[in-house]
Amino acid sequence: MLANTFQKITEIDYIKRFFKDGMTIMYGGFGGIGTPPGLVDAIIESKIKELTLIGNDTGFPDIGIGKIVTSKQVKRLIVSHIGSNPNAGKFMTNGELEIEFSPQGTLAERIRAGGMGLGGILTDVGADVEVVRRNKQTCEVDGKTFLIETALTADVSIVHAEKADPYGNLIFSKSARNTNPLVAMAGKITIAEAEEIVPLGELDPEGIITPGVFVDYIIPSKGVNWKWVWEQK
Amino acid sequence: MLANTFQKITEIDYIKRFFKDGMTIMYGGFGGIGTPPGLVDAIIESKIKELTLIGNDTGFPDIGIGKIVTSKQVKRLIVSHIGSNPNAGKFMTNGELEIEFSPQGTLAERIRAGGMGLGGILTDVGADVEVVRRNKQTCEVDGKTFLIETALTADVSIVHAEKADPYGNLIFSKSARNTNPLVAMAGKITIAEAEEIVPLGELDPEGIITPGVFVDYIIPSKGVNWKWVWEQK
Amino acid sequence: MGLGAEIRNKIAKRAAEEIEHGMLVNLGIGIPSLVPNHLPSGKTVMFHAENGITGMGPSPVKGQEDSNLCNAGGYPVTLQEGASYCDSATAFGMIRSGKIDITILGALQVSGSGDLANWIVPGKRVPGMGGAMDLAAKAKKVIVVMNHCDKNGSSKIVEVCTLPLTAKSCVQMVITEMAVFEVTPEGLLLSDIFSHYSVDEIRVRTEVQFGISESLRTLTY
Amino acid sequence: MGLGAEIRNKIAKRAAEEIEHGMLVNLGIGIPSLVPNHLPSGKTVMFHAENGITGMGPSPVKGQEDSNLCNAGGYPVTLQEGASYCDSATAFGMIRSGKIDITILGALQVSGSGDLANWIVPGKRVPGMGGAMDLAAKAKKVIVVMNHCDKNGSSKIVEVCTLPLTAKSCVQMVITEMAVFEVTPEGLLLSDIFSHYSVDEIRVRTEVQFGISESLRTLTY
Repeated sequence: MLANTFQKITEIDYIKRFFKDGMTIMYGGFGGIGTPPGLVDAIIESKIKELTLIGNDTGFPDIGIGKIVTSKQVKRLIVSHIGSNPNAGKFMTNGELEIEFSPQGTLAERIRAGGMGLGGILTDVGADVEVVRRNKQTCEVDGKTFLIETALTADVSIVHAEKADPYGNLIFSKSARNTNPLVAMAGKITIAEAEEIVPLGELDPEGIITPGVFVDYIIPSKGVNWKWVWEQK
Repeated sequence: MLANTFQKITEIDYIKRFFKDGMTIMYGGFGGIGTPPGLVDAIIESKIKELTLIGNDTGFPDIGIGKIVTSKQVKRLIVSHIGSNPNAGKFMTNGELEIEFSPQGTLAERIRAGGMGLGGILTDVGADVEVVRRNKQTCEVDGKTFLIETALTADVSIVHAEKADPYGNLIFSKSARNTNPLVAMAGKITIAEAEEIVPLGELDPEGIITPGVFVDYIIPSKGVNWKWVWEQK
Repeated sequence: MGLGAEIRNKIAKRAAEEIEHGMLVNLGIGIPSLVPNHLPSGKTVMFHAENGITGMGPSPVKGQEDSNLCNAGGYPVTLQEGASYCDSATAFGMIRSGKIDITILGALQVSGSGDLANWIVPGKRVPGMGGAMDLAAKAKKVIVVMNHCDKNGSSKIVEVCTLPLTAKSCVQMVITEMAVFEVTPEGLLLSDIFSHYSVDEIRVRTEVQFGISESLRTLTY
Repeated sequence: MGLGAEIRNKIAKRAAEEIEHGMLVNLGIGIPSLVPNHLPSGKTVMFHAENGITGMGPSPVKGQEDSNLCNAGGYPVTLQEGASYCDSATAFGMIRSGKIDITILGALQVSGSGDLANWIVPGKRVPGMGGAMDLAAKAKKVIVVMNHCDKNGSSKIVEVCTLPLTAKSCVQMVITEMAVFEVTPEGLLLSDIFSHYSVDEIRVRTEVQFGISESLRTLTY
């Protein structure tokens, strides 16, 4: 029996109390890989609506965060692309969904900045592109113009880990790491869905990617329950 | 015989060609721990002068980067404190040394920003403290005032790794990691002094802290050649 | 609209010639993904993926896929020796700080001064820019591989991009099924010509005036 | 100027009472470093170091020191179960994003509104702020432990700090060898008194007016 020393290990049913209409949810994952399947389903089952979602992309219609887009619970998205989820494009076109696009690297840094307690970052990516520049503040450093890209945080962050320990220390699996360590830092409440929960002290201190202090709750995962695009005929 | 697939593994003597009067050198380390001893000595032996050094602190008079301060090769420092190196304080007081102090977390982010190709970061740490605010640009985000803290880069970055592979992938030892991964990213040329150089493929891809793309040269280390404060009677 | 496999591979083969030993390379989807097949053995090249892989290897054999080891497009890959994982912020830090030696991308339009439009067809396809702007603006060398003309037969090499830009003055080389152009301060320079085409044919099909390299090469593969 | 070991330990013991199970705590040098000795067993507390340790344990036994495992002051430490290493940027990210539940620091002066001066004596000692500003401004709770008076006998609890500030309105609690004060919106509130002192003595030695808690406690240890 695993010691729940920090009272962070819990069940999906307990987590549902944090899901509320109109809230902002940030999610780990890149094309659905690294998005927590059990937490996605819990959000769908909770039927909360008018959500703002923040993450790299909208996955696929039946994969990853895409399932929540498909279920029409989302009012607003802050993402870098929606190319793999036609539903997101359709809802945007018919006015059901508002989308703010951020260049992928800028988005990653905005999320990290939120997690690291910064107000934002300066970048020149997109500084001369209208759809990125919009009405953002700019500043000059050494004669060069930079966009002021503001930090992003969320009411709840959801991430998918390979292993967690009772303090919430996380490691990820291969490229499923992607945005997860960033998203894990940027939630007012961060919930990690873990494929395995191991005793305190079992994870190598050198190899921990997300220090447990950033994680508030840990739930055991039942694994991915969708078929990947490359598995479909 | 280790395959030098990327021609990055070399010797101190080769590295000395990059050392020039008036250059900016960024160094890893925190209180001397994690500062590369062989590269510090090489800089002293090269007798280059009028250096700008950027790093967390100035070590101790005979430990870490402090040895280069003691040898009066430095014109300017960007650091968060000099408390453990009385020579730095003395040279500052008598006007030989110009020092820009940055709050420690701000300095770490400025170095990271340099390495990550950002123009800078927004933080409110020190925004109401004159010595930090100085004449820096500020901006308002959501009604809050942030300092615009600009990115730092260097002509040469020097770091101390536990292990390197021929691509320059690095891992560090325990708390000697400290600023090394940040500094490794921020050098136009980055030189890693490694306690051990292992064949390509031997480091766990999940555990690599500094991807080799940030490292230009790797030199074998002969280890720390100073006595730590706690070892001295 | 699409090019046949043989032609696509010719374009990829020409692009592969630009890659030198030890480089870090980011490949877009489509023709760029064919490039690794054309690298000579002996060259060690590290492939970069925006989701956080440095040192991506080829697709795994069927049945050996790992759903947690995928490229930025979401398809299974393998690892090269010396590979490492990082988070997406660091992967884009590599891009912004100029560590990507070459990125090879598709395009909708390229201008004579190297402006790139490859992310949006307004009113039609609004997928978001993903990592295209970061890569186009920040890679040391941007190589565009594309059809010479669009499906209506209009040149995709244009005086001024009419589609929204991905980044200004970022493209250094354009490789099509007809020819290879370098983007120089004086404008486009025809450097290579695929053997089935003539310079005159290329002039007819190219909206932009171009110079001809003194060492113009005919590609016979 | 300094306090004896017994008194320093009393102050540390009182500070330790503020620490709850599961908290992340950052300790300054001096008296704060004595705090862990006074935590009851059963409380699991994670100690944070600015150089990149979450879960720092006590000093190793002599001869077992590892020069690569040191606290932010450069002295050997050990690891707790559940510890992890990170770079300094992440260590300070934890601080800025409010993950430090309590920081316990020394001070040169504290004002009645919780302003803190602890990093510089102009013209005398200019060591640089290190991580003091980050911690003072961003920890959820800042506890100052210090001598009640300076070596000249002047109160270190002052109306207005005359030394340069580390951060404004950041201190929530001040523990000295005489008493414990909470910093409230209405000003200082005396919450505890060490048993050798009287409220009157404390008034005489404290530059700032203070209220007295309804549940004023006498500390007999």
